[in-house]
Amino acid sequence: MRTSKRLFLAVSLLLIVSTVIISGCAGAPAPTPTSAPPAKPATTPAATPAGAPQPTKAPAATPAAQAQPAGTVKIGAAGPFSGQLSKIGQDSLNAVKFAVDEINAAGGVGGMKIEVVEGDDGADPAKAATVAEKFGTDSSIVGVIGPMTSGAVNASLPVYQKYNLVIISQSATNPNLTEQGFKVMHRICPRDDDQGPAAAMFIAQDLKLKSVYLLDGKDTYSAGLAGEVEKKLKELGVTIAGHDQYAPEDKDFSTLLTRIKSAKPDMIYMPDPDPSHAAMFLKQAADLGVKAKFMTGEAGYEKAEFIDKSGGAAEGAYLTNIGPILTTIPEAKDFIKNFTAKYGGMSVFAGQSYEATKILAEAIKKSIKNGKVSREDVLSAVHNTKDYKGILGAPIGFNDKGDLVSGTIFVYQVKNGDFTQLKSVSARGR
Amino acid sequence: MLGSACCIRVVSQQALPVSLDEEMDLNLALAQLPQQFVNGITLGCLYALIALGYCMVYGVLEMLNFAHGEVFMVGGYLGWAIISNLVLGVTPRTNAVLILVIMLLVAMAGAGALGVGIEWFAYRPLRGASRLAPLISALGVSIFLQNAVMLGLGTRSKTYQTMALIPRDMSVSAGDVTIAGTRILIIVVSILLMFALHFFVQRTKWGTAMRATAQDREEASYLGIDANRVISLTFLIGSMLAGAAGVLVGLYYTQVDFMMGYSAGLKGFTATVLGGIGNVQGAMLGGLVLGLVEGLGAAFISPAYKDIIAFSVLILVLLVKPSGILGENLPEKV
Amino acid sequence: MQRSEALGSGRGFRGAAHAGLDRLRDRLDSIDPRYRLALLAIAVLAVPFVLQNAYLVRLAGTIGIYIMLAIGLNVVVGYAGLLDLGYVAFYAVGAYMYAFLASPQYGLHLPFLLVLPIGALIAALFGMLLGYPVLRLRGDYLAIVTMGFGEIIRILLVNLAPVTGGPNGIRLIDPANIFGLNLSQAVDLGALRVDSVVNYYYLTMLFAAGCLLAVSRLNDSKIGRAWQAIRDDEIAAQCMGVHKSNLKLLAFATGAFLAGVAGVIFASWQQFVSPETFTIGELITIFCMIVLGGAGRLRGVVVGAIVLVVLPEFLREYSIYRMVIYGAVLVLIMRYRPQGLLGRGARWSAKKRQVTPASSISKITSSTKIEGPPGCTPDDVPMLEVDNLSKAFGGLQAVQGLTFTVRQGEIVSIIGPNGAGKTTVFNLISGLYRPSAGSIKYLGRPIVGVPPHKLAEMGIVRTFQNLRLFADMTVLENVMVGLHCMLKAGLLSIVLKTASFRRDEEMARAKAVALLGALGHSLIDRRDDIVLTLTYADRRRVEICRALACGPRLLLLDEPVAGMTSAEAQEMTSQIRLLRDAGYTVLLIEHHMNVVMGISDRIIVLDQGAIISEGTPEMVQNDERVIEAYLGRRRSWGKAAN
Amino acid sequence: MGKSGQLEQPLLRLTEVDASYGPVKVLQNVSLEVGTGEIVALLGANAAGKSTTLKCIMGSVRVSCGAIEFCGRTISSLSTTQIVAAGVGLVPEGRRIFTRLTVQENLRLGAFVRSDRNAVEQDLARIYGLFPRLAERRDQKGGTLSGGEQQMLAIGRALMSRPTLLCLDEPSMGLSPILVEAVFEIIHGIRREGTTILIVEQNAEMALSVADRAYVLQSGQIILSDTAANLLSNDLMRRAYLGV
Repeated sequence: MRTSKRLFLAVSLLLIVSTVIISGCAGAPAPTPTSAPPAKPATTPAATPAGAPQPTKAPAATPAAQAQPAGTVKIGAAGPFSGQLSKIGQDSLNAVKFAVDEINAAGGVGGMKIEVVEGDDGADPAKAATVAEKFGTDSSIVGVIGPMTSGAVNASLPVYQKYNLVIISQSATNPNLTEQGFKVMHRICPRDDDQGPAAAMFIAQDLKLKSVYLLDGKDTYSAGLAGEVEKKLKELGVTIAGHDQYAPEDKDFSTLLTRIKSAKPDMIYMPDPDPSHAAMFLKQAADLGVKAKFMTGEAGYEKAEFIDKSGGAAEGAYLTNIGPILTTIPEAKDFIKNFTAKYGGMSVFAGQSYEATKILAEAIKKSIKNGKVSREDVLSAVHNTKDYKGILGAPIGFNDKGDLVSGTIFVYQVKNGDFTQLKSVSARGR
Repeated sequence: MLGSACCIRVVSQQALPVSLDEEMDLNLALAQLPQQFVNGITLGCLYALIALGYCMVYGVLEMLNFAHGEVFMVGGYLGWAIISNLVLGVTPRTNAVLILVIMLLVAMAGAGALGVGIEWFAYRPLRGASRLAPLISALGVSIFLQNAVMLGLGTRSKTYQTMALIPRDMSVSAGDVTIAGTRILIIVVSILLMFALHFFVQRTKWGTAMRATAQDREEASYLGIDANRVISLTFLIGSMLAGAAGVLVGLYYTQVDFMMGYSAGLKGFTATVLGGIGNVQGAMLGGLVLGLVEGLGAAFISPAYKDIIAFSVLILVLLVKPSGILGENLPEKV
Repeated sequence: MQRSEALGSGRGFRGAAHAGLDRLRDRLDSIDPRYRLALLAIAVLAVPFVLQNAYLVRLAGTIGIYIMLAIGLNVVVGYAGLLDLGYVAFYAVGAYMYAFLASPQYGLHLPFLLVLPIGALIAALFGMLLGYPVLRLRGDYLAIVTMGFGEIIRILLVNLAPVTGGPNGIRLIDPANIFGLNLSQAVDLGALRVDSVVNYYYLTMLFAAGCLLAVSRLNDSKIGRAWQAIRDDEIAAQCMGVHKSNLKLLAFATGAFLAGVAGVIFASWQQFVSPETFTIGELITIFCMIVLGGAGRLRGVVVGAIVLVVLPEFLREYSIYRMVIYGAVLVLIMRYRPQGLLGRGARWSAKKRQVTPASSISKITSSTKIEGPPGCTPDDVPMLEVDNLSKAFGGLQAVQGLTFTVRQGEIVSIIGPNGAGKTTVFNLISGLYRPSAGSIKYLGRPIVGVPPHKLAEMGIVRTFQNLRLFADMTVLENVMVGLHCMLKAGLLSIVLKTASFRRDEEMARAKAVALLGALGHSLIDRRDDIVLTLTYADRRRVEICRALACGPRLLLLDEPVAGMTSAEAQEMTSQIRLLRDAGYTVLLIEHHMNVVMGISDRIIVLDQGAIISEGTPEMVQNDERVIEAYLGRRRSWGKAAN
Repeated sequence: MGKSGQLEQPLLRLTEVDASYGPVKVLQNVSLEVGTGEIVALLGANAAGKSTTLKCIMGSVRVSCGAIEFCGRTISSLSTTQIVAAGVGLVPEGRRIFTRLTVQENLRLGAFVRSDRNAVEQDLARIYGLFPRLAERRDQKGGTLSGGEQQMLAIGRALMSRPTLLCLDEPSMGLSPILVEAVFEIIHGIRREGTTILIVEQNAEMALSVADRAYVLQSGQIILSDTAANLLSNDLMRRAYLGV
């Protein structure tokens, strides 16, 4: 009895201590100014004429001049920072914060410091809409990076539009998003119908493969991309050896791979949003002796997660991305070095988030008038971004819909444990 | 119901991944059969190891320990802590077998301690409360552990340098069937652990005490059996098995991540119920059946529907036998 | 035991927190219900004006949706005791129904007010579809099957892309349009500009209030009592005439219906649905709501919904710590307040939950005469004819070849050693077991295969050896469950609280009080106490009252005086005699030989499943075989009790 | 022995014990003594507090005030395990054997607190000698036994811990008159072997026929205590409990 009691005490102590340590560890790399409580700006709707009953702040009636507390301006960061997709979510959040820290360290934008407000949506569209409403009502927020998943963007777009609050998504690739006429929508990632057809053309015309087995993880990203690839491949006369789905939480691909093995495709196309997941797949494929070539989407563009974790199985794999290899771009060198030093790794979404944040900051800078920033100005400044040269290696600009002007897709192959650029393909205007 | 109705209209629109193409017919599926069988057995062993923890806890406390999957995950991380320290790059610092044993022991010890701690902190104070209270507490523990690990160790998965210990060429091939070394390890270790458990429960004094406590806690206490001790012991053993499963999963999939407990837990839970809650042999059988159903379902129907197939089999089994395959169908005493 | 104390630290604070919550609960309890309602209505209406912030109003609207979801789940889990983990599927069904019928997906644009009932009814249909096959399953088996069902629905939503839009979901869903008012657009009322969020806030609150009202009325009716009875003791409920399967299905359907309503409203508000919303995580949230606030009661459910919508929102800015804190809070709340925030502690303290209105007891004096059984029966038909009845469990022959008859107005006792099959005979007669062979006739009609609830309705009512009262209900409620079959109010009239329903309830209450008065004088005073607080003898009396409430002709009493002192047993004996005199026929199992010999007209002696003797008390007492197998040779019985 | 005759060194002594479940008080001021070698009966109606008294002795219900001494040592703060190890055995109400365990496993569990293996084996043989029916069915599941056999098993199991004091909770409950007699025969036999017995019974007549002394509980209080012979002729007793 007594000994067991002591054991319990020891265990509980261990638990507590480890919790403290864990939170301590995590606390260290996140010294952003966010920890300050959300400053209530003086211009909450209560400041409007008191006599007029006004149930809520009417967005259209938001006064154009939004006075900021001297010296700060806020941007929102929306995305799945918890749950299954937090792998990509947190990476992006870190990149946003990283960019903001850099900007603030360099004196901010036009003398104003930027502050990041986090909005975790857990990839749930309903929560994303709530986050949008929250960002929208906080009139000191002038722009938003995210949401990251297409479902979240879909649900929250009307709300952002209501508040005229510009968003730049770093990873929502569903073509529909920019086709609905929402002016606030922008994204800094390839549309599925840019990337997919480009990949398909490369498979059919450059590699001249005859049959492809498609896989998707039942999420908007991979299902959308695999769907576009399939469409184009059929058009180009390539046999679809099969199209199967797995769940994002699946670890065991042996049943799937056994099936693929017997279908004997020339190539497997699997655009998983989590590169380590794709690496795991490749490893199991090697174990089972599956010989087909492999191609994935831009999410695989992370050496540590994709190439290193595959234990060599990724050698020879292909992938597509919107820009050239980040490591070869001089502008990205510092970012990569500092970011990985701080957070230990970097996904393709981190680069895109960083770039998006910088673009937004640039737009804010342009919109400062008399120490004030209005959402309308930021929106039009973002919209008018042309030939922005950041770390992605390709000039960034938005078209009318809010898509990237350039639809050029770069194809890479893993050679000797790193990415080698093969060629660039543009499928736009097919 | 919905499925079939929908399929009819779907086929006309576009070939669904579900429907097998003409050429990928039954023969193809049959050709996969031996390999899928092996796949299913491996999966089944893992499910069974996890299911045993659920099952034992349910037997003694009649509660679903939703945090069990997270204990399994922690076991996986503990194994990673060992392997990443004892393997430099691709070269093990010492004998590979020794490293494997250390990994298993450390993960089992750590997971066992964690399980006991969880019971002590989150469940014990709730004895006698409504049945739902410990369920919520367990969910809370599960959410807490998942996110605490994420905070502490990051969102990225951790890599096991399995190949340094079990090289890829250490596999058995026969015709189309390939059994990787890691699979053999999983099957052997699982079977050993299950035998050990069976011996413990059936043949030892404390094992008998555990069964007695499961049936009537109060009465067992009148014989001098300290129920709290038995319950701690149950959590210890169940969690140790989960910890071992965590390491095996890490070795096989070469990665562990903080979310891995969720789906593994779900599968373990399903396997438990399939076999008959509270029945140790049932849990083992349930795990194997579930693994096989998934493997064969994937071969003959579609991997996209493997969970649906698994759940459908579960539902069918329960409709025929409401207390699981090996569950006792006791008529309620009136 | 004292483990919680052993933890020591923070006890003062904890004590204060407990006391505070208890006080809050009691204060809420003490407010007059009418004022409470009015205050609540005003508060709800005022929210947008007070908050003045679209984000907060949106949260409040979200709370409305979750209230609907949570009270729906509470009907299934809290009231009927069915651990339904597939609940979120019905939410999805409602949402997708609206998405199918009012979006460009199929080019259909049906009006909101039309789709609302369609979506809810289809969700209810799905509820029954799930409910029907799982009726036989219990507890955690039910949980896993329903969870599997929920997952299947979610996976289908993802996999059947051409139908459901797959992972991309369905976009551009029509906003709710009510009598020409498009809720997704801000309304300009001169100086007043009402944002769309406010529109939807009022919409969700309106429906949440409606659902609350409907569910609370259901709960205060015979349906609510029957649900609780099933939850507390399924077998006893059946034997009191409660149709177990129908009521479980009704619970599934009601829960699913509410989820369907919530789903339709949700889809119209968000104008976009995708499978990402309908995950197990969502289910867990709803589940936590009903437990956290104080399981089983609507007020607790509402509190749970508010807490669990608002709490994560407070933490949203600390995103990476958010879920850790959330998990820890769940554990801590359960650890230190397992009954939920506004729940009550142990059953012992639960007393006088609702007080019976004085009107229904004014006419009752303490010794009302026992009323006779309803209707009249032809005199010449035997009450019960058992012919060659056998029952085997596996290899064990519990009862074999029993043949006996019980005439109207008799008291017949079955005695015999433990394991002789006495209770099995009762279980066979009351329909709980199906005989392996043989027939049973009741008033000339064969009744083998008739379910227990039907038999109860026909007039065969029993009590139980180990007292199967509904432990969480009051004395009066227990007896009123017995009146289940007598109450004819339909679902609609309950929800609408029609005059006929109110009359029905009033009648039932009066009748229950009258029965209590007739059987145990002290019971009337304790009618609003939870039965667990009663003495053993009183509980036995309540069980017999409950049986009488069913309107039996044939009463099966299983050891009615077990656990009573001699004095109490004698009182019970005379009451049983009074019952017979009032026209009831009694079949009795008893070990207490003084009682058996004293009141039986005839005695049947069972041993090892077969009749070894039958006859008057004198005959049986002197039967060698009975003495050998059962009575022993010590002395004679029965003189004393006469 | 007088009505309230203090024993020199009773084996078991309860002094002014109170106990409650939540706010409900179930025992008030209960004092009783059991001398070495005695059979003492504790009588009363259902819910009078008889079983609770046993639970207090066994340590599964905590006394809120008062003391319980066994062999001169206070046991009211010990755990059930320690109390069993100290030499108190209980045959619970309704037998409660482990139906899913074999007869042999049931009996071995009775010796759970003991570590003297050889002696345990001897005791096992002794019990089988005492109850030959159990020996025949040693590998059967407990649930397959008849009511009478289960009662034997429960008693045998309690004896396996070699208790100095054996407490029996309603041993006659649910048994036919003929079996009740058999059980009381066994109780006599156990006493002859030197075990002290505390028996809780509703069947007052039966209990008084074997007991040396008895206490009567009503609503949690001891209202009578005397020798069995005196109680059999006590008026109050005859009216309320003996059904005469």
